[in-house]
Amino acid sequence: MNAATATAAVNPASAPAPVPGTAKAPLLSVNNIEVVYNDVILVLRGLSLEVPEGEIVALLGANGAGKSTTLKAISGLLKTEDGEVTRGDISFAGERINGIDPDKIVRRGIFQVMEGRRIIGDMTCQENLRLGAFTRRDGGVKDDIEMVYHYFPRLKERTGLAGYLSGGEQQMLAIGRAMMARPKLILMDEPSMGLSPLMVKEVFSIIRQINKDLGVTILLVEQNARMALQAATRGYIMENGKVVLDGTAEELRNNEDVKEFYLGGGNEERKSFKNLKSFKRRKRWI
Amino acid sequence: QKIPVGHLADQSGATSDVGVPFGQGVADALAYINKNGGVAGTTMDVETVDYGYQAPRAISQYKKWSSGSGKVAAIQGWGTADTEALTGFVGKDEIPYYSGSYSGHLTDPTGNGPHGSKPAPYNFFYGPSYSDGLRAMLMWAAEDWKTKGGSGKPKYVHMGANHPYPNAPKEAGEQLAKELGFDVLPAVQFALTPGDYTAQCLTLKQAGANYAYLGNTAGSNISVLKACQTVGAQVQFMGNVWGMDENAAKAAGSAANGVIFPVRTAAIWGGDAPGMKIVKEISKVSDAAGTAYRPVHYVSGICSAFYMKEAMDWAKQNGGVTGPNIRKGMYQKKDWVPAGLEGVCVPSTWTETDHRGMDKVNLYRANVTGDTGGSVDELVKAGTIKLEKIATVDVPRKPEWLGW
Amino acid sequence: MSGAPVASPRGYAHPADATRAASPSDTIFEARGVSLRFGGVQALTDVGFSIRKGELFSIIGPNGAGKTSMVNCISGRYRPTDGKVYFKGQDITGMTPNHRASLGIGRTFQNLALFGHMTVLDNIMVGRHHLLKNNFFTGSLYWLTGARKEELAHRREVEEIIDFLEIQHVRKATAGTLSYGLRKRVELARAIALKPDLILLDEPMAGMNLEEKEDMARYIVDLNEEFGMTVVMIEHDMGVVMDISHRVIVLEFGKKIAEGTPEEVLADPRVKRAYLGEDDEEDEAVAPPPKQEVA
Amino acid sequence: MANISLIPCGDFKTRYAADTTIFPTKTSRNFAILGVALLLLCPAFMDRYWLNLCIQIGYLGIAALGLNILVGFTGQISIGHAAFFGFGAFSSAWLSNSFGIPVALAIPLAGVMTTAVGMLFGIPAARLKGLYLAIATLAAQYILQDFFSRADWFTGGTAGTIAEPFSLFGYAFDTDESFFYVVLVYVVVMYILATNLMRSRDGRALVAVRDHYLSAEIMGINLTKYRTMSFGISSFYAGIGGALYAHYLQFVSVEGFTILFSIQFLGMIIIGGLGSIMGSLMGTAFMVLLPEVMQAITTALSGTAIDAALNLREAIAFLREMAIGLVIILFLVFEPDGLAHRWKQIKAYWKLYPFSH
Amino acid sequence: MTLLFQLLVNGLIVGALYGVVAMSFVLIYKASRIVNFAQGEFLLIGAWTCWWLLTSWQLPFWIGFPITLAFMLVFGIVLQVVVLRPMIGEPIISVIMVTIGLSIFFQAMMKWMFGVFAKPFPTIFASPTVNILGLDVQTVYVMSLVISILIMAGFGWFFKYSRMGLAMRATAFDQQVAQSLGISVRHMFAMSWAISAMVSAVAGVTVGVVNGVSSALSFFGIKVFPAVILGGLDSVAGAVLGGLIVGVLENLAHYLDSQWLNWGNMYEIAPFYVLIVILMIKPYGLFGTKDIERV
Ligand SMILES: Nc1ncnc2c1ncn2[C@@H]1O[C@H](COP(=O)(O)OP(=O)(O)OP(=O)(O)O)[C@@H](O)[C@H]1O
Ligand SMILES: Nc1ncnc2c1ncn2[C@@H]1O[C@H](COP(=O)(O)OP(=O)(O)OP(=O)(O)O)[C@@H](O)[C@H]1O
Ligand SMILES: CC(C)C[C@H](N)C(=O)O
Ligand SMILES: [Mg+2]
Ligand SMILES: [Mg+2]
Repeated sequence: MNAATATAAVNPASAPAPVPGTAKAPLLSVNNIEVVYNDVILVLRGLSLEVPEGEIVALLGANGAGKSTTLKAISGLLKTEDGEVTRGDISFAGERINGIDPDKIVRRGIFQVMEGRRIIGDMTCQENLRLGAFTRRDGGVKDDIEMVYHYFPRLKERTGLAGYLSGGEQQMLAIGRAMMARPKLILMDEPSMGLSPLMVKEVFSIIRQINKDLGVTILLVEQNARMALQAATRGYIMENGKVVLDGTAEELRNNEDVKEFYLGGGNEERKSFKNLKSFKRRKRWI
Repeated sequence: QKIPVGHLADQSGATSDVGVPFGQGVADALAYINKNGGVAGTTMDVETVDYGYQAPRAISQYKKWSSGSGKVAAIQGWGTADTEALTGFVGKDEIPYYSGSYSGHLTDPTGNGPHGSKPAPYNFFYGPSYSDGLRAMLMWAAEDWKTKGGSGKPKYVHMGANHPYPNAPKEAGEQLAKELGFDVLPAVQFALTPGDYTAQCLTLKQAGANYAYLGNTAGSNISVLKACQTVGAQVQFMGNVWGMDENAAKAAGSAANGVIFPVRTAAIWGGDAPGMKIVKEISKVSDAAGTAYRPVHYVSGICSAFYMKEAMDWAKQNGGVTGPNIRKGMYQKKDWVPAGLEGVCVPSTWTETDHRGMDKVNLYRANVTGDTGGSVDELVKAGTIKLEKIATVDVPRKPEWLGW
Repeated sequence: MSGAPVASPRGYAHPADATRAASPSDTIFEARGVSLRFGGVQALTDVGFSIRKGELFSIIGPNGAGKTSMVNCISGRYRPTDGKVYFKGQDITGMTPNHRASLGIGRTFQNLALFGHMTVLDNIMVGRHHLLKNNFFTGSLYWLTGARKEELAHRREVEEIIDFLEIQHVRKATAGTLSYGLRKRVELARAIALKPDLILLDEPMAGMNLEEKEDMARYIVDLNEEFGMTVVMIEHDMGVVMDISHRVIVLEFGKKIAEGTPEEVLADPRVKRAYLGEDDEEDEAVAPPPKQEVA
Repeated sequence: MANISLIPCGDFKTRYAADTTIFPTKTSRNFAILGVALLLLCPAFMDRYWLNLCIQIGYLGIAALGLNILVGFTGQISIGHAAFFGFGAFSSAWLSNSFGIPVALAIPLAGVMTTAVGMLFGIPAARLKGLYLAIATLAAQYILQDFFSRADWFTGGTAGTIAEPFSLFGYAFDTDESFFYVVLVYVVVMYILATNLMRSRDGRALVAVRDHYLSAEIMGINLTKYRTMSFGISSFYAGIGGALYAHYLQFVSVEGFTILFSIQFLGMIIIGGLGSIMGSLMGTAFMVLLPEVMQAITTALSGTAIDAALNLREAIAFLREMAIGLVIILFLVFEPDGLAHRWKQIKAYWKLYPFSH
Repeated sequence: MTLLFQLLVNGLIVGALYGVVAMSFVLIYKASRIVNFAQGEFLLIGAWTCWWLLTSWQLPFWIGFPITLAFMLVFGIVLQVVVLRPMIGEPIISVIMVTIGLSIFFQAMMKWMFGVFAKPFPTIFASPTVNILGLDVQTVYVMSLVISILIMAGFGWFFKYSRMGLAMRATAFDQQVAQSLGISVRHMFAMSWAISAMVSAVAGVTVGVVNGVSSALSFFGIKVFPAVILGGLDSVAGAVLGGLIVGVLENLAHYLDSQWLNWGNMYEIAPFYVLIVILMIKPYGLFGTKDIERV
C-alpha cells in the first residue's frame, strides 16, 4: 500500500462527501464545522461527516483528535464546557441544530453516551435507567428497564448506589440508559471502554440489535477499530480536528494504513506488544 | 467661604429605623440654619452621607472629610462602631464629632475618669448617656416599686445582646440597682435581630423579674415585648433612647403598652413649647406640607445640630470656625439651650473635663390602646399611641460615674 | 483465531523465569486471605497471591470481579475486612494511603483522577511530594532556604519523565482539558514520578487505539525492564496482557480462579467461560498471534 | 477552567529556573517592580481618603489572600474568616498592651496566635467536606465572636480595646501617609510568600487536595495534615491583616467582626478569582471601591436635575445599595470566573494581537 | 420543671419554623448545589407582600396568604430566569456570590419600598394564642407547623418517586449529565427556586405575624444554617428535624444557662458547639447522603 492510494480516499476537508449508495438525505450531517474552546483553543477545523438513517457509522481517530468534541458539538453539550461551534452547521433530520440547548436536542431524538460513563452516582441503577427515559412519555418504561436488565443481568443484582459500581458495570449502565431513551440517533463515545472481552462482544451485539431491531441510527466513536468497523456500515477517520479518510467499513478495513494503525498489522498476523521498540512511524495521510 | 460639615447617617443599614429620623432631623436642621443666616452669616457646606452602618465606609468617608483643603470643621456622626473607631482620629485631627452613640465612656474627655477609658476630647452627644438614662429609670423604678406598694426587694434584670451598645450601661446599671435595693438577676441575652425570645420571657416570668432593661434597638426589643406578652410575663420594661419610639410602639402594638424609656428632648412632636415653632419650620425643609409626624429621634437630631451650630457661632466670633474653637464653644455656657429651641432641647452643660451634657433625664411611657394598623400620624392623632411624660429624674454628675 | 496460547517469543532472559523459584525475600508484595465487603456486596473473598520483585503482574477478570477493589486494597484506599497485605515483608494492612506512597507504591486510576485544574507539570510534580523536603515555611521563603534548588532538581527529573512519555507538548496545559488518552498518560507520568517500587496500573489502555496501546505497552515494558519497577496491571485487552505480563491472576466474583503465566491462564476453561467467552469462531478480543519479531 | 498559558513568541526558556519564575517574562517583572515603585510615591500625591482606601485594600487584601488559600487553593469554604481577622486584631493589641511587645513584633506574633486558633477550628476539616465544613466555620465565627465579648482580659470585653500605633526605632507610623508604607511592605511580603508557597511542595499539595483529595492521598499527601495546615496558613494571613487593621485604627471592638464581614471576604475572593493570588488583591479592591464609587455617583447625582426630577432624596441611599448588589450580580454574570480570569484573557488578547484566535 | 417543659415545647414549635426555612434552603441546594444567601430576603419579600395585601388591599388573610404564595412562586421563576439562568454551568461558588448580591439588592429594595420601620401585621386569628401543653403559643406558629408537615411529606415523596424529583436530583449531581439526558436544567432550577421562594414565604409570614415585619427578619436566613447542616444538607426530612433540634437546643441551653450556669448567651452559642460535636460524629449530618468516594 502506498501513499497515493491512501490519499485517493481522502476527501477535501471543506466539502462534505456525498455518501455513495444513499440517495435520501442523511439523518445527521455535519458541515465543515469549526470548534473553539475558551475562545482560543481551536480543536475542530472544518470537520464534515454524514450519518445516513438506519446505519451505524464509526468515527475513529487518535487520542485528542477531537472525536469527543465532535459528538459534543452535535449533542450541544459543548456549551457546558466553554466550547463553541464557530463555523459551519449541523443538521439533523433536515433541521439545523447547532446552538440549540442540549436538552432540546435530546427531545429531538439525539442521545449521547458520554465518555467516562457519567452515571449519576448517588442514585440506584433503576433510578438512573428511569432518568434515561426522562424525555419519554409513553408507558413502556418499566418494560424497557426489564429489557436492559435482560441484556445486562449484572445490573439487576446491584441494588446499591450506582456510584459504587465497578467501572465496567457503570459502562453497562450508561449504555442501558441510552437504550431507555429510545432516541433516533445515539452518539456513543467509546462504549467498550473498560469492558471485559466477553462484555465487549456483548455490547457490540447489543449495538447491532439496537440498530436493527429498534431502528436506531448510531454514530460510534470507538478505539476498538476492529469491532467498530465490523459493526459499522461506514467509517470516518480523523486526525487533528479533520476527517482524513472515509469510506464504507469494507473499504476502511482493507486500507493498509487503517490496518497498520488501527487494526494491528497490515498483514494477517499481529505484532507482539512486547517487542515493539520505540520508533515513530509516519502516518501517510498527513 | 463656607464651613464644611460632615454628616454620617444610617439611612439604609441595620439601624436605619432610628437612623432615618435622626439623620433627617440633623439634615433638616442644618439646611434650616443655612437658610436662616447660617453660622453668624456664613453658610455651612453640609455633606450628608449614608454609610449603611458599615464602619469601614464611615472611616473612608471620615478620611475624605479630614484631609485636604476641604477639611470639615465638625461632624455629625452616628453608630457605636464607627464612633468608637473614629474617636482616636477625631481627637488627633481635632474635629468635634457629635454622634448618636451615647456610651458612657465617650463623656470622659480626658480619660482620667475612675473607669479609665481612653480620652475622647472631641466626642460630643446630645442626650443622656446610656448609663445615665438607665440610672434615671432605675431611680424611677425604685420609687415606682414603693408607690405600687410592692413587697420585698424588686428584681431587676439587664437584657440585651452581648454587644458594646447594649452592654455599655450594664455594669453601671447593675451597680446602681444594687445600691437602690434591687435584687439584681443574672443578665439575659437576646440577639440584636428579631427572633423568637419566648425562652427569655419564660425565664423572666419564672424568676419573677419586676423591672427589665431592654438594651437593644427597636427591632429585637419588639420581639421580646411580644413574646413576653404572649407568655404572660408581668414585667415593667425599660427601654433605651434608641430602643423605643413611636414606630416601635406601633410595631409592638399592645405589647409596648407601659414601656418606660428616656426621651432626650424636653418636648416631643406636637408638644407645647416655645421652641416648637422652629422645630415645625425645620420639619418643613423635608416636608413642605408640614403634615408629617416626627418621632422623638427627629427632634433630638435637631438639638444635636443646633448645639453644634451655636458652638460654631462662638468659634466664629473667637478666632474662626476650627475644630478646637468649636470645642471651646461648647464649653462657654452652662445649662444652655440653643437660641430658639427653648423648651425643646434640655438645658445642657459640657466642660473641658466632663462631657455629660445632661443631668436631667425625661422619662416617658408608651401608652398603646387598641389596634395599631395605620400610619403613625393617624395613630398618634387618634391617641392610640401616646407618649406620656411620667417623670424628670435628676442624674447628678457624680465624679465616680464619669466615663461610665 | 483461537484463544489458544502460543508461546510468546522473548528475546532476552525473562526476569520472572529467573525468580519463579526464588526465595520469599524476593517477594515484594503479598496478599493473604484478603476479603472485602461493602454492606451486602462481597467484593473480594479470601484472595491470596504474591508478586515478585521485578515482575509484570496482571490481574484480569470480568467486570465487577473485584480487580479495582484489590488494587485499592494494595494502595490503601480500602482496608480489607479480612486478611492482610504485605509490602516488602512489612504488614501494611492498617497503613494510610499516603504512608504507603512514601514506602514506594504508586498507582493510576480506572476513572481518571488527575488534578483537573493544575497544569500537567504540576500534576507530575505532586507525584514527587514524598521525595521533596521543603515545606510551607521553607517553601514560602523559596530563595532563602534552598527550596528553589530542590524544586529545580526535581523538575529536571520530572522533565525526564515527560520526555519518556512524550507529553512535552502538553506540559503547561491544564490537565482537565486534555483528551482522555492524554490524561491517562499524564496519570502514568504522575505515578512514575513517585519513584515507586511497585506501580499499580488500573486499565492503562482503556480508551486508546491500537497505536496508542502499542506506545503504552512499550512504556510499561520499559518501566518494568529499564526502571526496574514491579508492575501490577489490570487490563481487558488480552493481547496486551498475554504479550507483556509475566504472570496473571484471574478474579471472578471476588474469588481468585486462576493464576499462572498468561498462557496457562488463558488455557484454563474456567477463564474462557467467565471472561473470554466460549465461542471461538471469530475472536476479536484476543487478536491473532503475534508475528515473530526480534527486538 | 482552562488555563491559558501563553508566552510571547521568541521567549524561549533555556533553563528550568527561568521557567519557574514568578513573572513569566522580563517585561512583566519590570512592570511589577515599576508598579511597586510608583506605589511608594503614592503618599506624596494622594490625599488621606485615597490612602485610607489603599490601606484598607492592603490589610483586607492580606486577609483575603489567606481566605483564598483556604477556599480557592484548598477548596474548603470558610464563612468565619472575619472572626480570625478579629482574633489577629485583638491578639496584636493584647500583646502590645499587656506585655509591652513592640507593635512591629506583635503583628507577626498575632499572626502566629491566630494560626494556632485557626488550626484548632480547622480540626473538623479533617472529617468534614464542602458545606458541612463551611457551617462548622460558621460556628467558629459565632463562637469566637462570643469569646471576644466575654474575654475581658484579652479583648476588653464588649467595650473594646485600644491598640498602639505601629512604630519602628522610635518613629511612630500613625498617619495614613506613614502607615501606608507599613501596609505596603506587608502586602508585598505576604503576597510574595504566598506566591512562593504555591509553587513549592506544600502549595501544590493544597491544590491537589482541592482538585482530587482521594488521589492526592494516594500520591502521598496526608490529607488531615494539609487540610488543617490550610486553615493555619489562612488564619495566619487573617491574623496579620487583622493586626494591621488594629494598629491602623488603634482601636478594636468586637462589633467589627460579624458574619457579614466574613461573607464580604468571600465576596472579595470570588470576585477576584478563586485560586488566584493577585485576584485576591483585585477582588479586595473591587469590594472596597465599589461602595465608594457608588457613593461618588450618588453624591454627584444629588442636587442635580435628575435627582429633582425623580425626587430621589432618601431613595438615593437605597438605590445606591441596590446598585451595589446589582453590580456584583452583573459582574458575575459576565465574568463568573473573577477578575483574575478576565485579566488573563486581556493579557492573552494583547499577546496574540492581532490574531485573537 | 414546668419551665423546662414549657421551654421544650417552645423549642419544638419554633424549631418547626426553622425547619420550614431550612427546607426551602435544602430545596435549592438539592437541585443545584447552590447555597442561597438570599434566603432571608425571600422571607422578607414574602412577609412584606402578604403585609401589603392585608393592609393596603384590606384582603382577608385566607385570600391574601395564598396570593402571596402564588406571587412568590412567580417571583422565584422570574428571579431564576432573569438572574440565575445566565449562570447555569458556571462555577457554583460564583452563583453563591450572586445570591449574596441578590441579598444586598433585595434588602435595600425592601427598605426602599416598605420603609425602614418595623410594621405590625393586622390581627389574623380570632384568638391570637392557643394553649399547647400549658404554654401559650401564637396561633400562627401552629399554622406554620401544620403547613410545614404537609410540605415536608410532599417533598419526601417528590424526590423519592416523581420523575421531576429524580430529574432535580440528577441536575444537582451533574448538570452536564442531566442535560445529556434531556433534562432542562433551566426548568429544574426555576422549579426549585419557585418552590423555595414559596416555602420561605410561609416562614416569612409566620415570623412577620409574630414579630412584625422589618428588614432584620432576613437574619433568619443565616440562622437556619445549623439546622440545615444538622439534618444533612440534602434531606428534606433532615432539615425539619434539624430545625426541631436546633429549636430545642436553644431553649435547653437557655434553661441550663439561666437556671445554673449563668454564663450568658448560651441560647445563641450552644447550638453551634453541639453542631460541631454532632458533625465530628456524623460528618454528613443526621440524614445527609455520604459522598461517594470511589476511585
Ligand atoms: N474543555 C476543554 N477545554 C479546552 N480544550 C479542550 C477541552 N476539551 C477538549 N479539549 C481539547 O480538544 C482536543 C480534542 O479533545 P477530544 O476530547 O475531543 O479528543 P478525543 O478525540 O475524544 O480523544 P480521546 O480518544 O483521548 O478521547 C484535545 O486536544 C483537548 O485538549
Ligand atoms: N465502595 C464500594 N461500595 C460498595 N460496593 C463496592 C464498592 N467498591 C466496589 N464495590 C463493588 O464491588 C464489586 C467489585 O468492584 P471492582 O471495582 O473491584 O470491580 P472491577 O473488577 O474493577 O471491575 P471493572 O473491570 O468493571 O472495573 C462491584 O460489584 C462493585 O459494585
Ligand atoms: C442606633 C444606634 C445609634 C444605636 C447604637 N449606638 C449602635 O450603634 O448600635
Ligand atoms: Mg474522547
Ligand atoms: Mg475496575
